[in-house]
Amino acid sequence: MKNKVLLIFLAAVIGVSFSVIFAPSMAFSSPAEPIIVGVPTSIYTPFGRDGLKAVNMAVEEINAKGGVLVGKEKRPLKVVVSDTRDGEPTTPVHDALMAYEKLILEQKPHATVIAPFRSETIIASMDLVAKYKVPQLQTIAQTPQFQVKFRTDPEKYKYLFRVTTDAAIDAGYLSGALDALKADFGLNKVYFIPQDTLWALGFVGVLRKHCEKTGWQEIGYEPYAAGATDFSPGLTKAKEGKAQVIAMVWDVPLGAGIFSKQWAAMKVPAVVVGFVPPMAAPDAWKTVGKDVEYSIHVEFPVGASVPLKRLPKTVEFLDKYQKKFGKLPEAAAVNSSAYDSVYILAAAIERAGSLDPDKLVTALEQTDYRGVGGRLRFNKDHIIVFDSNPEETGVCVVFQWQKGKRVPIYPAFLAEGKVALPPWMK
Amino acid sequence: MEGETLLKVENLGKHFGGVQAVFNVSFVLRKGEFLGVIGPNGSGKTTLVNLITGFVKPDSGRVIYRGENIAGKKPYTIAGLGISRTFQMVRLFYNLPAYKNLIIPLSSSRVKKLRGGKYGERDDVAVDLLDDMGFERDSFVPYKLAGSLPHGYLKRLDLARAMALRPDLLILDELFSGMAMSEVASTLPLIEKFHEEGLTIIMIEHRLKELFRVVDRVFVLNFGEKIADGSPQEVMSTEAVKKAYLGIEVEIG
Amino acid sequence: MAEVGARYRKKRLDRGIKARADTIFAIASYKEILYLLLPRALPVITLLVLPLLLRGYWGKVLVYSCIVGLLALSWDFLASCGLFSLGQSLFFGIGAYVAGTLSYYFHWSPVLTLPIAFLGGGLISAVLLSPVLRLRGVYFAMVTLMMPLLFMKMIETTGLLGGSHGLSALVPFPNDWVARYLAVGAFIIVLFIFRRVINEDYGLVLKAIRDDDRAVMSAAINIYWRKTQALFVSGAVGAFAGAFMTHHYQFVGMTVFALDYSILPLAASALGGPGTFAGPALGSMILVPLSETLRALGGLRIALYCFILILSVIALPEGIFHYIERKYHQFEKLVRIG
Amino acid sequence: MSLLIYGTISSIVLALYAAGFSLTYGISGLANFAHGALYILSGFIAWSLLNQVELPYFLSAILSIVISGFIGFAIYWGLLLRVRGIPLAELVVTFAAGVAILELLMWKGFYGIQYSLPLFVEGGIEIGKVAVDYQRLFVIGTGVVLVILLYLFVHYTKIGLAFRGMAQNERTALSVGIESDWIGSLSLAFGSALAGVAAIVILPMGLMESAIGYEVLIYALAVAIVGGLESTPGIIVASFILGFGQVATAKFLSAKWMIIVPLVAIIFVLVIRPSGLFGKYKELEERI
Repeated sequence: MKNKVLLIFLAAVIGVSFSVIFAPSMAFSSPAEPIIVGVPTSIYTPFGRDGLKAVNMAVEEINAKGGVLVGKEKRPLKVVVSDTRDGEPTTPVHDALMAYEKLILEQKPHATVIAPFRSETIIASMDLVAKYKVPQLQTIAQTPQFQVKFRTDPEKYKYLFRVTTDAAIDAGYLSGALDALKADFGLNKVYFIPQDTLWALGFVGVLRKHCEKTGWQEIGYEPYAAGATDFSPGLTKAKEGKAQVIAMVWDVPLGAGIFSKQWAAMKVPAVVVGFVPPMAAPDAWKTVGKDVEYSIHVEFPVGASVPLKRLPKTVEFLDKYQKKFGKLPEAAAVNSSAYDSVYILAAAIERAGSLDPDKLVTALEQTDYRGVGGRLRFNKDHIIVFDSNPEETGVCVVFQWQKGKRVPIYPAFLAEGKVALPPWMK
Repeated sequence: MEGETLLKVENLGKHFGGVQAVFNVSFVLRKGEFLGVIGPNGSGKTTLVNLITGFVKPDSGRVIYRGENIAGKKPYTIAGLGISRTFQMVRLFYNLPAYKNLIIPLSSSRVKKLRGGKYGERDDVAVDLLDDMGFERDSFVPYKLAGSLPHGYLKRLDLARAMALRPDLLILDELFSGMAMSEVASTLPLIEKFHEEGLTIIMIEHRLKELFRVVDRVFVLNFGEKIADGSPQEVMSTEAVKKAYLGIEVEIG
Repeated sequence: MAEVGARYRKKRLDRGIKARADTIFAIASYKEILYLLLPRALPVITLLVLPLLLRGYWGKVLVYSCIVGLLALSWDFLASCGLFSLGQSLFFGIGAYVAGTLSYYFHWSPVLTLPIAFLGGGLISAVLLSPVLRLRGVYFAMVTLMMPLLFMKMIETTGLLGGSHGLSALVPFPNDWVARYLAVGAFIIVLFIFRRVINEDYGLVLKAIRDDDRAVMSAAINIYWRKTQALFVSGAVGAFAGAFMTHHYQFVGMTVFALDYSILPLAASALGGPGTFAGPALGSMILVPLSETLRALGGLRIALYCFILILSVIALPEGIFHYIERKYHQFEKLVRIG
Repeated sequence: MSLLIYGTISSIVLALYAAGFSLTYGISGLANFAHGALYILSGFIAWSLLNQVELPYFLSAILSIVISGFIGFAIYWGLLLRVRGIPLAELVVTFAAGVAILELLMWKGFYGIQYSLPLFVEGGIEIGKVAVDYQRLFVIGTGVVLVILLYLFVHYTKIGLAFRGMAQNERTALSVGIESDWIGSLSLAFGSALAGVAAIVILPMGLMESAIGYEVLIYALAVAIVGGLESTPGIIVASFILGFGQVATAKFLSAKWMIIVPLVAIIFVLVIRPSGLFGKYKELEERI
C-alpha cells in the first residue's frame, strides 16, 4: 500500500517536472511591457534582504511616476528575484551560478542589481554575465579581485559595474578616525584582527600602511579564518600587549557576533575600530549589549543605515525605508547603493533610449548621478569613484556609539560630534 | 606412511578473555596424511582451524607450512598458499545460483595460476566441480539459488567451494554435522577419493564411526589441550580419552 | 469488472523467457528480442535525443542531471562491495581541483585535464581512503562524510589553491553541444560498463565481499585489494564529474566539497534502488529536474531530498527500479477459480 | 597559562560536542548523524522560548534540553524503528533527518545577528593575568560535572546498568528481559538531550546559525574517530588532544591553521590505529 502511495507521489512529481521542462517560457505581452530587473542574490543575508527591500522601494517610486522612458513609450520596472543562497558558506558556487543562469535564461532580465553575496561567486559569475551580456550593477561584494579580473579583458567584462565602495576607500576613512584618536588622546598602540578574506585583508592592509606612516605601534596582526569561532587568543595577546585600539574587519555574521561578545566579556581595555556589522547595526545596543558603547565603525557608502543631518538625501531615504518596513536596515553598508543602483539603471536606460545591452553599457559608463551615496560616477574599471566630497564623488562616514546613539564623527563635514574616549581608558 | 612434513604446529595458544580456547598444541602433518581431530564440544577444535587458516590471530606458537611460518598471516594469503577449509556453519552466497558460488574461489589469483581462468570458462569449470559433488549438471540443481537448496546440498556446495581452490591441504570443519545418513554415505567416498588422489586432509568430526573409517591418524583435543595422538585404536584405548568421552563407547570398524 | 472479479482472480506469472540462469536466455521470436532490447535501447535513444529538444536552461539541467547521475553511479559501485559513502563530494571535489589547477596554472585544455583528473582523482581517492577499508560498519561512512567538509575548511583557511576565492576564468568547452554530449555520453557509457562489469565474475566477487567477506577471504581473494580497486573506479568516475563541472562553469572553488554533491547522489540511489546502477541513474534523472522545478523554494530543496531519501529508505527499500523491472518481467492474467 | 586555560576550554567544548554522539553509539550502536542538527535546534528552541514565549532564561534552557531529548526519542520511534538493525539504513535516516532539520531552520530564516542566547553571567575574571569570561568557566564546570554524572549514571542506576548490558551483548541483554527498542530509543533521547546541554552552555558565547550544526557534527565525528567510537575515556583524551592542538597552533603558528589539526589527527590515527586510540580493533578478532 505504502509503495502505491509512494509511486503515485513519484508519478505526480515526474509529471510536474516534465510539464515544466517543455512548457514554453512565459512571455505575456501587455501594452507597456515591463523592464525586467533581476535580483540574483542571497536573500537570507542581512545585505541581500535589506538591499532587496531598498530596490523594491526604488522601483515602486519610479513606477509611481509612470515608469522609465524607453525611446517613445514609458515602461514600468519589474523586479524578479532568484535566491543564490550563497550567503550560506555551504552552498556550492555551481548551484549559485545555476540559480543566476536560471534567472537570466527564464526571466530574461534586461539588467541585474545587487548580485551575489560571496566574493568568489561574483568572480565566478563575471564569466556568466559576459556570456549572456546582461548588465550587472553589483552592490555587495567588494573584492579587489573584481578590478584585477576586469582589467584582464575590459571589453569582455564591460557588462559588469560596481555601485559600491572599494575596501581601500573604507580603510581610508577609518585612518582618518585613527588620526583623530591619536591627535586627541595620544593613542598609539593598535592590534589588527582582519577576517582572512581578500577584501578584508586589503582593507586592513591600507590601515596598516597608514599606521606605519603616522607612527602607530603595531602590537599584533592576526588574520582569522572566516569561519573562526574563538578569538580569545588574539584578544588575549591584544590585552597582554596593552593595545589601545583593536582594528577589526569582519563581515560574516557568526564570527563577528562571537567576537563582539568575547571582546565585551574579556573587558579588553581598547577601542574597537573597524567594520563589525553586529556592533554597527542599529539594534546592536540590544543584541550585543551596552559594551558596543564607544566602538567606532565605518559605513559605506553614507545612508546605508545612519541618517546624516548634513546629507538630507540619507535622512530622506532612511525615513522612507523605516516608514515602509518598520525598522532601519540592519547592516551599515550598501543598502543605499542598492537603492541608488536602480535609479542609475533607470537613468541609463532613458539616455540609451533602448534596452540593447551594449547601448545600455555605454549609457551606464556616462553615469553622473547625485544619489544617496553622494555624486556617483564610474571610473574606467566600472567602479563608482569614492572620495571625500559629496559634490564630486561618493562618500562614506565613520561613526561612534555614544550613549546608545550612533554619532557621525568623521569626516569633518559630516561630523555631528567629536570622537570620545571610553572612561575606562583614561 | 612416511612423507615430507607439510604442516608443523608448534605449541599454539589462544584465549578469548578468560577462556583458554587452545593451549600449547603441537603436531606434525605429513604430506598425503589424513588426520582426524576429535574432542567434546567446546574443546577448541574450530578455534584450532581458525588459528591455522588465519581467521584468528594466535597469542603464542607457530604454524609452519612448507617451512614458512604462516601464523598471524591474513586468511586470504594462507588460502592462497593452498590451505582450504569448509565452515561448520556454511558460509555461502545464498542469493547467487549454486554454481556461481564457485566463481569466487575460481577467480582467485591462485586458481588463475594453476588453471589460467579465461573468461566464460569458469562457469563450465564450476558446473563440472558441482557435477563431481553430485549436483547433476543436467538437472536444475546447479542453477538454483543457493538459498533454495537443502542443508545437505549446502554442505557439499561448501566442500566444492573449498575444493575449487585446488588445495594442497583441505580442512573439513564438521562437514557431516546436520547431514542425513544417506548424504554422509554419498559424501564420504568423495573425500576418500580426494585422499587417494594425494590430497592432505584434516577432518574435524563428531561422527567418530565415519571418521575412523577414513583417517590414518586421530588427534584428541580436550579443553584446548592435546590429550592423545595416534591411530584410532590406540587413541580410543587411552584413559584420558575415555574420560573425555565418558559413556560413549565406540566400536571401531 | 466487478462480476468478472467474482469468478476470476488475477494471477502473476514471470515471462518464461529466462532459461536456467539469469544470463542464459531462450529467445524464440523477434518479439522476445525486442522485449529484451527495448528497456536497454529506449533510455539511450531518449538521452541522445533530449539535448536536441531541450532549449536554454533545461539543457543545463540535463547536463547537471547527468553529472549527478555519474556521482550516483560511482556511489552505487562503491556500495556494491559494501563500502557505504556519505561523501561523493570528496571525489567530485578532488577531480574538480585537479582539473581546475591544471587549467588555471598551465591553461591546459579539457582534452588533457579531463583524463588526468579521471585517473588522478581515482588514484588520490584510493590512496586517501585505503586505510579506512580495514574497518567495518559506519567508519567508512563517517570518514567519507568528514573528509570533504574538512578539505573545504582547509582550503578556506589556508588559502591554498585560490583559497575561498577559488580559481576562475578557466578554459571552457568549445561550445554547449560538446558539453551536453560529453556529459550524456559519459553518463551512458559509465552506466553500461558498470552494469556489465557487475554481472561479470569481477562484479560477482565485489558483491560477495559485501555479503560475506570471510567466505571470500577463505577463497584466497585479497578483499582489501579488491576494495581499493573499487575505490579507484568509483573515485575516478566521481572525479570526472567534478572536472567536467569545473570546465563547464569555468570555475572551481572550495564549495565543490559541499554536502549537496554527497546528498544528491545518495538520495538518487536510494530512490532508484541501490545495487542496480540503472536505479541510481533513473533516480538522478527524476530528482534533479524535480529539484530545478522547485528552485524557487531555495534551501527547502535540500530538505526535500532528505524527505525523499528517508521515505525511500523506510517505505521502498528496493527502490523504484526494482519495482518497474519486476512489473516488466511479469504479466497478469485472469484465471478461472476452481 | 592562557594556552592551558583556553586549551582546556576548547577541549571541553569538543568533549561536549562528542559526548551525546558517543553515548548513543556506545549503548545501542546507533550512529546518530542528526546530532549536530539537534544541537543547534535546541539552541533555537531555547531562543524562541526566551524571546517569543518570554519564559525565564533558566526555564527555557531546561525545557529546550528536555524537548531535544524528546525529539531524539521521537526520531527513534518515528523513523528508525522500521530500519533498526541495518546500520547503514539507520545512518542514512538520521543523517537525512539532521540535514532536513538544518535546512528547514535556514529556510525559516533563522539567520542573522539577532539570534543569540544571552550569557548566563556577564563579565569575567583574571586567572594569572589571563582574562576568562564566566561563561567559559561555566563550560568547563559543565563538562566536568557531566562526565562525573554520566559515570555514576551508567555504573550505579538500574537503567544505566541496562544500558551497559545492551552495550556489551544485545542478545543476552534481551534474554534477561531488557527491551532493545526501549533502550535504543532511550539512548537516542539521552544523546540528544546531551546535545541540548552542550548547546545551552556553549551557544551563548556566540551567535546561532544552522551552519554550526554541520560543524558540530564534524567535530563530534572527528573526536569519535580519533578516540575510538564507543569508549568514553577515548572521547575525553581525543578532545584534549584536538583542543590543545588547535589552541597551540593558534598561539604559536597562526589562527588560520587550526582546522588542519583534526584533519591531520584523523588521517594519522587512521593510518596508525584505524579503530581509534582507545577503540577495540574489530577487524577479524571474533569467534566464528
